[in-house]
Amino acid sequence: MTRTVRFVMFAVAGGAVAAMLLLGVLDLPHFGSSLHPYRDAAVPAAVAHATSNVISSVNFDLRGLDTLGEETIFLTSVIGVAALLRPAEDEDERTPPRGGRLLDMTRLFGYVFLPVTLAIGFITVAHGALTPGGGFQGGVVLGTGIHLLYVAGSYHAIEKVRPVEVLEYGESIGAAAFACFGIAGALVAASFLGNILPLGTFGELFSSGSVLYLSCAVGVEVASGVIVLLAQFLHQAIEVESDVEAANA
Amino acid sequence: MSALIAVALTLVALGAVAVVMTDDPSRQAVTLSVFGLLLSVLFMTLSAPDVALSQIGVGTAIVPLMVMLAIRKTRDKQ
Amino acid sequence: MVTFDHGVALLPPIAIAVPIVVASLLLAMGRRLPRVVVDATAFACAVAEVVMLAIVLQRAAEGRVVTWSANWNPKNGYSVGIVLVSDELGSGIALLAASLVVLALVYSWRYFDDVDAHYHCLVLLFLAGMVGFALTGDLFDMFVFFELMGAAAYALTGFKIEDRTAVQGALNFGVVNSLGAYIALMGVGLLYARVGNLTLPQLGEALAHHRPDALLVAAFVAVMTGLLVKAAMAPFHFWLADAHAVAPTPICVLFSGVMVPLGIYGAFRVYWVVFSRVFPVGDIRRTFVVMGVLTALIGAVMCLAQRHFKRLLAYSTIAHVGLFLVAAGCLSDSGTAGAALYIAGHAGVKCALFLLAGTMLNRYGSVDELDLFGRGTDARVTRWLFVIAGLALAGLPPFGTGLGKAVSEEAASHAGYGWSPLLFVAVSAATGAAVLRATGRVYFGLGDQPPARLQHEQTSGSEEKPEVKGLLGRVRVTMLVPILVLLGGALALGLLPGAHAAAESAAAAFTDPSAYATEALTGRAAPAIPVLHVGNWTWSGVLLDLLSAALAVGGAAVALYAARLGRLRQIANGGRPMLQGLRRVHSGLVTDYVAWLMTGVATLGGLVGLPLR
Amino acid sequence: MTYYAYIVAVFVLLTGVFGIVRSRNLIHTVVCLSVAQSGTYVLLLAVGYQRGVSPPVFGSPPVKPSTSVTDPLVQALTLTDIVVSATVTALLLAIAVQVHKRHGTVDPNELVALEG
Repeated sequence: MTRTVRFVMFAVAGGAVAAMLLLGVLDLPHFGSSLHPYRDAAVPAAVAHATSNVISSVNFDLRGLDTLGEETIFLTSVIGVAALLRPAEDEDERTPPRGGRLLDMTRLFGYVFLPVTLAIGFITVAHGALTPGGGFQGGVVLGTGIHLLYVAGSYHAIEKVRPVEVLEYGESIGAAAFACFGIAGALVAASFLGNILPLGTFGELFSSGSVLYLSCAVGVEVASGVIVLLAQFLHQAIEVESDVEAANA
Repeated sequence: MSALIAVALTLVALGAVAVVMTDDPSRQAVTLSVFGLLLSVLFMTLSAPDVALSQIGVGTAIVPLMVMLAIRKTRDKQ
Repeated sequence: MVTFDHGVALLPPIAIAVPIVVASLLLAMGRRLPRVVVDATAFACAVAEVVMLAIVLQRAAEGRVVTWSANWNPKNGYSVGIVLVSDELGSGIALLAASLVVLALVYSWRYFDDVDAHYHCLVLLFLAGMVGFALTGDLFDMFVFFELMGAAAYALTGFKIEDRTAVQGALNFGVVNSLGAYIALMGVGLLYARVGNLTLPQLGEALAHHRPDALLVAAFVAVMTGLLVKAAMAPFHFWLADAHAVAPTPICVLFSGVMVPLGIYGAFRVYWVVFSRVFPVGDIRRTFVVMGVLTALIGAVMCLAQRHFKRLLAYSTIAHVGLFLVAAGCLSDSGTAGAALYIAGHAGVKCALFLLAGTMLNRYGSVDELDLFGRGTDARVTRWLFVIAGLALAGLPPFGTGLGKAVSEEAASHAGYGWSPLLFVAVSAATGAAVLRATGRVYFGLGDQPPARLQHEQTSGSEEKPEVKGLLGRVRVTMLVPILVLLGGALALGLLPGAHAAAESAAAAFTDPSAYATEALTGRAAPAIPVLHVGNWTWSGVLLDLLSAALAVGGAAVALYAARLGRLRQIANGGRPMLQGLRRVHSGLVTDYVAWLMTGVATLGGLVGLPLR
Repeated sequence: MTYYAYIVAVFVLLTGVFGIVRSRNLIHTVVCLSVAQSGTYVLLLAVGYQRGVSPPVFGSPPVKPSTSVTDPLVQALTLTDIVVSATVTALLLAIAVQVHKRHGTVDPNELVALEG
């Protein structure tokens, strides 16, 4: 199909789809209305389980099965990317040129900002049941924080602070822990992902029963997973050279 | 508040157009990152701080970083 | 005290969680474990899944197995939780998925020697996604498991990273499927805004007898788009041929045998539970039948036009998807039963064929029918298996494919489509003929020596990479056993005396939205479905099945000796420009596929929405 | 304002799709796919918004729970959606990198291994 034909086809079909969707959204309740039946049921449900962050309650308690699926998708993509970016049969790994000694700025960055970022990440994970945030957000902060080093210009510095093999364990343990919590709920509380821990007092750090621990499992999985994932891309971009590329270079 | 949301929505729409129209690969990661930031601003105005936090981490940091690395890898070396 | 029934109700989510746990462990330990332990662990996990799902299926025959997660059982018909509802067809297709994973793992014993346990992890996570998708009774949860299946499937499709067709196929698959899923998610958002909940039974009850307004049309079309992209309905089907042709052989088994049928299952599950009481039946029936016929014809023609054997099988899957859509699209109990039987029989036969294609690839280093002319004449056992499978694909009785086809034909005629036997016979005969033609060339050296000059605009299959180190001198036992089991299964389905009756009662439950909602939301058992005492075979069905098998043999013979039939060749040449056009439409370019995807959404919107004005 | 947010959601979705159709670089294709998905975030959060109420979080500072908050469900769904987006993007980028290696190009219109 030529580009023009494709554009015309998209213009016609896309126009029709736009019309259909726009007519559809005109039947929606008005933006900002107060009609939210699920919310009206979810807030008491979260309070009953001493969870101050209702979103965490939805994520890890009311609709925990979704999050099990979501974290499994994440695990799958980490494995998938590792499989897809493995060195092919016809590829060599090259050692990237050493960039001399670390710049002072980078050092400062590593020693000052990194701990701060990590601390923020940990807090976000641990307070997931209380304040905005939770395992996923905190894990992302933790996983990304380390890669600020790459932006600051030092690939070798990352390699030092990033034991990929250990993190692969973190990734799998986090994912397995979530699923095991689910099974434990089935065995102990007679319902998959049912709460099996003391609920605690609403508004305190150790409240919300299983939600806190599921959130932590997700935090471990996501933090390790993000690092492993980005490590694959970094490794690929910097250290793997295929014959094709060698020929092009 | 409504006005703020309207502005944020408009910026998101414009940002989407900007990302889609960016043909130069080397600028792809930057426009995507800005678009991600605009989305998280919108999420804040829509009273969704949890989502905004995720979007900042994922949409403005992780995904653009992967895009940047992928572009670096696929640049034609001539 | 946990009663047996309650224990069974705990099994569905555990069946989702177990492969996830095992995959995580394999990821952590895979590098340290000997390969045989990895193979055995994955195999044991899949067998455990089969056992669990078989128990659920057994129990589902007496009534749906309803599981609310995290103890959020509904109060007064309302719940904030997620429900898994395992009825016979749901747990049946999950069981099919687990069984095929077992066979795929046996077949890939000592496959891909040099990679960590990644392959096994991905297969198990794929299984978790399929089981979750089949059993869930929640619209958003369906989307989540749909994406889980997708993520694993994209990675597995591109697994042979040295193969340039594989990476391109994976890309097309990933972009088209994900886009379909996002459009579906728009529909989920619209439905949630209207109803305020996401479980299928609550959506269905809230929308029952609702006026079909523009929002519901948009939501229905959007959700169907996602599911029918997975089902490879034309014009969403382009990705399938690309992905199936290039994925590792055992993965093709899972794709054709169960992932694509899961798309159909999901579409009709959502239709029946949520939308069947919203739209006029006639409009929806017309939509599915029109699209099904189109899909079947495109698939059949493209199947005949292939020389790449795995791609040929992929198009034959598209052709059969069209037939399944017509059968289930009749929106009757017997149509649904026919589709279910046909899907089960097709899974056995098609999977056997894909595994046979794998033996071809691993022995001769190619799947190009023309390249391999006469190369397989030494394969004394395998070649006859090809012949049997080809005939079974055309619907030879007493294979399950024949039974499913016969029941479907009757249901479609009953629904007022008197021409349907013609379609079913022609399409299934065409796919059978294509398989028999390729078999004749490769394994019996029949027909004329093909011209050496390669035709352009065609994927040949000669650059496909073998999946084991070095070519095999003979077919391994671990490869042969799954093939025999699959063909045996397809045969057993047609011979089992109660098969048709069981499918009819499973279908009756599947198509009853109020019973589904009652059992899910109140826990009360719905009124039992009277068991129909129908036999498997009717005379007309057997005759039509024999006719298509005969046509398949005849068609293959004509194709092999076309050069000697002067007049016929002239006729065939007349159709060539059209075929070239159709080929060019299947361009392998993801940008084209997305334009087609939008066309498909618009078509669905037109078929569903315009009659309502 | 009544429908503006929904219209923007549809607009963003279709803009992303348009981007794929006109794409000349696979990385751009993948990025446009994620733009299309952003339309679903906007729709979901817009559906769950309520004018003049706070987020559904009662922990910091501790407040008395009430139901005048934005809908927590759509926010949870959007979180899942974001994770899905990131993972699919990662997988597809990895595939795009391999496509470049095997085909020597990232122009989606120059891939000719799978025709007919």
